[in-house]
Amino acid sequence: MSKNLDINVHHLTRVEGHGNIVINMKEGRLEKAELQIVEAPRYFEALLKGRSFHEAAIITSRICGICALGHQIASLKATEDALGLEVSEQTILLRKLLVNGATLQSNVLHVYFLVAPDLLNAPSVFPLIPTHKNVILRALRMKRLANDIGDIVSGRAVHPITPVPGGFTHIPTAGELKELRRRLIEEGLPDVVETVKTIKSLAGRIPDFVRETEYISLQDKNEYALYDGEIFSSDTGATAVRNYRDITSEFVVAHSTSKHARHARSSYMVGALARWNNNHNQLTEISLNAAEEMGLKPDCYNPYLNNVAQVVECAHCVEDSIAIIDRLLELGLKNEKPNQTPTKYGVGIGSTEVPRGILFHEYEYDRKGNIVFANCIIPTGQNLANIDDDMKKLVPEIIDKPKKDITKQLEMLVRAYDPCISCSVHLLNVKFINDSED
Amino acid sequence: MNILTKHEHTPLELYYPEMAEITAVNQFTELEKWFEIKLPDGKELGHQPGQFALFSIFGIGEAAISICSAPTKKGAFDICVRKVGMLTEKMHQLEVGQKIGVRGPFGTGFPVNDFKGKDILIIGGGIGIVPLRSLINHVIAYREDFGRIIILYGAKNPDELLFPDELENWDNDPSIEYHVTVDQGTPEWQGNTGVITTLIPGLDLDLDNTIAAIVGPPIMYKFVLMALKSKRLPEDNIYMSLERRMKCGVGKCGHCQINDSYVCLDGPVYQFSDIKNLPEAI
Amino acid sequence: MSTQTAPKTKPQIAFFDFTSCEGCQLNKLNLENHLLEILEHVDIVEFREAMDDKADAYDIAFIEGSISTPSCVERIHDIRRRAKILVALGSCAVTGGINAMKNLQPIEDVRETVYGKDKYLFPTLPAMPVSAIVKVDYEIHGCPMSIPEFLVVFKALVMGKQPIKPDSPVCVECKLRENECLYDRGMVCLGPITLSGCDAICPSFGQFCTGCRGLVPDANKNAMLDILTDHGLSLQEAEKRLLLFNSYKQPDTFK
Amino acid sequence: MNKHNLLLQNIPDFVAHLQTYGEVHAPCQKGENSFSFEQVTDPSRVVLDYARTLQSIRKYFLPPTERLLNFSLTDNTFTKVAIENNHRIFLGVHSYDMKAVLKLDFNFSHRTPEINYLKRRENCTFIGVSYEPDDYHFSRSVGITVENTEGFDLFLDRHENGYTVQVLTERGTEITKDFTALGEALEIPEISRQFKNKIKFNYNRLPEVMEQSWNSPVWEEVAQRCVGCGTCNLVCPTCYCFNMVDNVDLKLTDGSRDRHWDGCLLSSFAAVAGGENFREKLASRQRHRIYRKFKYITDKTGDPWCVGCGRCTAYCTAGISIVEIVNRLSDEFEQTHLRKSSAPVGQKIQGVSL
Ligand SMILES: Cc1cc2nc3c(=O)[nH]c(=O)nc-3n(C[C@H](O)[C@H](O)[C@H](O)COP(=O)(O)OP(=O)(O)OC[C@H]3O[C@@H](n4cnc5c(N)ncnc54)[C@H](O)[C@@H]3O)c2cc1C
Ligand code: SF4
Ligand code: SF4
Ligand code: SF4
Repeated sequence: MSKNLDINVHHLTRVEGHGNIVINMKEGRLEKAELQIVEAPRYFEALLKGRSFHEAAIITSRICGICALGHQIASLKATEDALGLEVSEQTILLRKLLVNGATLQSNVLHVYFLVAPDLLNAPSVFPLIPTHKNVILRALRMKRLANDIGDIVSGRAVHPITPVPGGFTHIPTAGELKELRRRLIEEGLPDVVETVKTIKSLAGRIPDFVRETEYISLQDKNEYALYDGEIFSSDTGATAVRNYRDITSEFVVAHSTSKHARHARSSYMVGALARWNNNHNQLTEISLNAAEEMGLKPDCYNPYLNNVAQVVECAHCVEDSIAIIDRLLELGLKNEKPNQTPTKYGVGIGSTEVPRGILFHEYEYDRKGNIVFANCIIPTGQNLANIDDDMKKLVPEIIDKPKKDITKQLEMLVRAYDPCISCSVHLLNVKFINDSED
Repeated sequence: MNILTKHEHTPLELYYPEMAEITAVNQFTELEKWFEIKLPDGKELGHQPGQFALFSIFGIGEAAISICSAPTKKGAFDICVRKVGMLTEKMHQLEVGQKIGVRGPFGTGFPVNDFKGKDILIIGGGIGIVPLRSLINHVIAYREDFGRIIILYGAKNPDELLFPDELENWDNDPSIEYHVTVDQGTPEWQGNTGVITTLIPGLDLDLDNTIAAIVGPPIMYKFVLMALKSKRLPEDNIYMSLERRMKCGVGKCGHCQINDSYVCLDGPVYQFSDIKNLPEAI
Repeated sequence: MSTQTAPKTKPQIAFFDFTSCEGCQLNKLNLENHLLEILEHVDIVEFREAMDDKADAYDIAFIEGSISTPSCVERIHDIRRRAKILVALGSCAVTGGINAMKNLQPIEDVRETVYGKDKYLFPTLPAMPVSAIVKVDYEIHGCPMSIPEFLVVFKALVMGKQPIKPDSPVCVECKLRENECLYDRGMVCLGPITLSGCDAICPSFGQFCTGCRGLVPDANKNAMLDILTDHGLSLQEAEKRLLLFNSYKQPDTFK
Repeated sequence: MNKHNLLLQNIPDFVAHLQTYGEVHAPCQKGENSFSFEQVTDPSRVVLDYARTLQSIRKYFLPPTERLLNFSLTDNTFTKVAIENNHRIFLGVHSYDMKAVLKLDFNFSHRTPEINYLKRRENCTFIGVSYEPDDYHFSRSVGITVENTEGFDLFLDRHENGYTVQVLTERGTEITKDFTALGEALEIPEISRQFKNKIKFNYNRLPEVMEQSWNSPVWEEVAQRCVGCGTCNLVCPTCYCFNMVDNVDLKLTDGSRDRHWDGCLLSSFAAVAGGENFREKLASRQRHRIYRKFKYITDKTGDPWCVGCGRCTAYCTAGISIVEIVNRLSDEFEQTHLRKSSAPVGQKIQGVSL
């Protein structure tokens, strides 16, 4: 069968940042299937040069408003690693609480507002307001709860204020945390249960597509890794974070202002589905039940089900937040000052899981505490090659469908990854192959 | 001692407006609009010429506007508003029958009783004619109490002249000496052109018996005062009305202060001798 | 609704993003408690981040992000032509924000660091606020834009009145909240010359003001630098701190 | 006048006792190095030994933001706002802050008495406490001693193990009579408290100094260093300027007219529509601030409108000192006017020996 197909989705909607989907098929031969990243480059690593360690996280938080907290955490960990700053258990617990809040927020936003319209054949969430008012209200309530974790612990959810190298500039009160705990139990848990029901009812509309790939995430002996851990690959097993370059081995392609990454194969996947595949046995019972209910099974190779894994993580984040608050209250909140006295200077690496996958920051500091070198490796950048590979497999499989449907299914594929494009565009010091901006 | 009862005046709820009704509207120019306003139950505002009130539209705010009718007008009063910003723009959209909040009257007006028996020289530049109109209408209403009435009125161009019908009446009234000038004439304009100060040298004044009342933009005061000075009009005979930013109207918010004087209490009408030593006044 | 303040029809509004982190857009979606109320007053006709629809004309266009490539310039001109009112949203759009930090280094150097010998593949301009290219009617400052300020401007525009522009510094709001000044904790802070409207949120959470909202009109920068150096920063550090979010300079310095 | 003795260890009990008469508001730790008046729920948080609070108690009578009325846009009407006037006991007020309240009383009752302020002032009891002047206090230079009891119902004067309690009013008697832990007042020699910070001239000469200082170069010099942040206005216990704004809710149906503190140091304070700003220059705004403290009202009442709390100086990030400004002007005055007019030089010194 010979077929010609030309798809060009300019500035894909309902994703964060600017990307185009370009498919080119000539006489049945797929010449091009790529997600072009056309976001204006922002040169963050250059901006960081010469900046003091007080300012690094403030700047990197602006890489991305959606994963601001993740960038901040990775940045703080890199700085603390480089300067030898120890942090307290309270600091770690508060950071984990923030990571849960940010993950919950992002996953709810993505599943309800960006993906659900596809499943319900709507151009956006707005037409769904009159028809699905309760669902929307629930989504807003969950987002508010997640953002309130951010507001209370870090001052505000977008570009958090209080997390600084060595600790926090402000500690929430026990009263505020107790109130959060109450809401997590009284609103959060029931809303998660309802969300699972909603997704279950829509699960039949999620495209059936399978492509096995390498799944990379953090892994922590003690818990489902979101804040910390070693790098784990489904193909090759564990690697220490300091060897992250061996894993990400980035390369540049012409059609993207963001670089691509590959490890054991031509591409790998990071994000909720990778975490699920690698670490599902560390999830709590409620989360595992949720997964079962929605039909998500370990070693899942359907990238569209990344969204279902995100819902499973929502359950985990709510439950885990309750446990963290209990631990914080048990320890008793202390008005600690951040530890900002460097014990050394040099290179530091910080990594953490953000909703879209594993994130690395690496800084080198001079003896004045100013950055001389910076590198940030962002999840969406790592996923780009995988998305292209998915498209290459998917297009021939659905080539008989009308173009409109093919386009939609491709858009849904890209959205399933929840790509964070503005985030993925950071400067890189590598050679380009050809081509220019669109 | 109870702090509420030890004052010469009873403490008042100073910030609640009365809701008054717009009973007539007249668009004079593109920027200036005239309104007639009626308080509930036909109550009188009880103002003196030169006083002002604070007008409010909920959701937008308040602005100080001079009352431009004389107290002799009963049952209602007039204001004339220049559209310069947020509130004044909304005021321009008001129609007959709608309500507007009024607080006042506030400030010190012209001491018209002291003016009795004197010649009255009125000098108004631009929108300055608005507060002066209450004085003009007052002296016209009590014509026999006063000597000569001389009105000098200057505007940028003929289109910006306010109160057009009344200007004609003043012009036609043999008991009023009315002179008008525009900075820039039009082909149809037959009258004077030139700034308002050009009208002053030609005046023949009974210096000790003449009261000058001046209102205009800040820049005008300087030149008019110089012109009057060179005519040797005594400083005590000169009155002027000043405009400042104003929030409360009752001497509390501090915005309208000129050195140690509060425009909302001590002004807006000042005797020149009272402010000539205030470096911030003019 | 009152006859005196009611809008005649629902304004059609649109959101556009340029070079930015999209945090401001997200912050809008973080209006959870208000989102549905907002939607009662307006029709959102374009919002790429959240919907597929496109429109030809807008009563109010909200612009997020800096202008930093030739294609941005084209696009913003196009939006301006279609929009009755254009509002710049957030630091990137209002002042150039953190993006403009790249302007501090010679642009050729930056591009070379980034793309090496292929630097000419990716056309780039100094990062500019929207107002450097087209007329901006209103500005909502902050990184991210402050939600209370967004609501003030939004309500004013929907009511057809001009929003009041803040012109006092953050210290004013900090004092209204009776915060302990960070200088009294041995820290430094850009609150004294940074435009208010954020309710002094950073100092209230113990963190220094980064100047993200831009400077007050006629800011006395020399006095600010004196303050910073008196409190332990070197002049170079002080200047850098001041430039964190305020690197954009008028175009003639880019010749 | 009765005197008692109150031991340090009995203070929490004393606070608890006061709570039976009304809300107790007292200085508590705020932040790391600061204090602030707060309603006391836990008597152990009360700190009577403090230099100054971030804000004076004016915040209770003229709140930072205050709702003046509620309006409805639907029917273009408004409703009044109830003015709270709970019974409040202010414990641990310094003499200068009390004096500042008395000055605000004047501002809000003079010519057009304002019910909002005065009603809040109505049911208040004030308990003063002595303090040790720090580097910024200069109340003595404006005629207010540490032990000045004007305005207080009770006054607590510190000694080694506690406080001598002076009962000054009937109200003072009422709230102490059932407190059994008060002991007999001790015989303690009066301590003279040293102020390190002083204005050179006696305060009643300052209007005269100001009279001659309108064109002084000092204003421009201060303006060079000042960042115009308005802190000096906003922390001053005798500043009372405010702004009024209408706020509308998101339904666009209701709203409120609110007032909030403003400051004459801020750039648009005297700006009017159309672009005119009557005090456009920072130097002229600084001059206005100082004249408001030492000349304008002082000419009328004889009292300086600064109470020497030192807040504007302590909290100025630029380190601008009001005492320094006044002393610089005084020096200039001395050099250019006193010398020329050969006025008896001794006269100016009265204030200095304090
Ligand atoms: C005693 C007195 C009498 C006046 N009489 C008249 C009159 O008869 N007719 C007339 O058209 N105008 C008069 N004005 C001027 C009028 O008050 C201002 O033009 C008006 O306040 C502008 O309000 P706005 O909201 O439309 O302008 P905006 O430009 O929107 O005002 C911007 C801000 O500045 C403030 N502001 C600007 N100017 C003033 C001011 N003068 N007083 C208080 N706040 C100000 C406003 O409150 C607002 O917050 C008078 C002013 C005074 C002080
Ligand atoms: S903390 Fe910053 S914003 Fe607050 S008063 Fe101090 S300098 Fe101003
Ligand atoms: S506090 Fe200091 S810097 Fe701020 S306005 Fe006052 S004098 Fe100027
Ligand atoms: S002027 Fe300064 S020292 Fe005087 S009362 Fe005000 S804040 Fe205190």
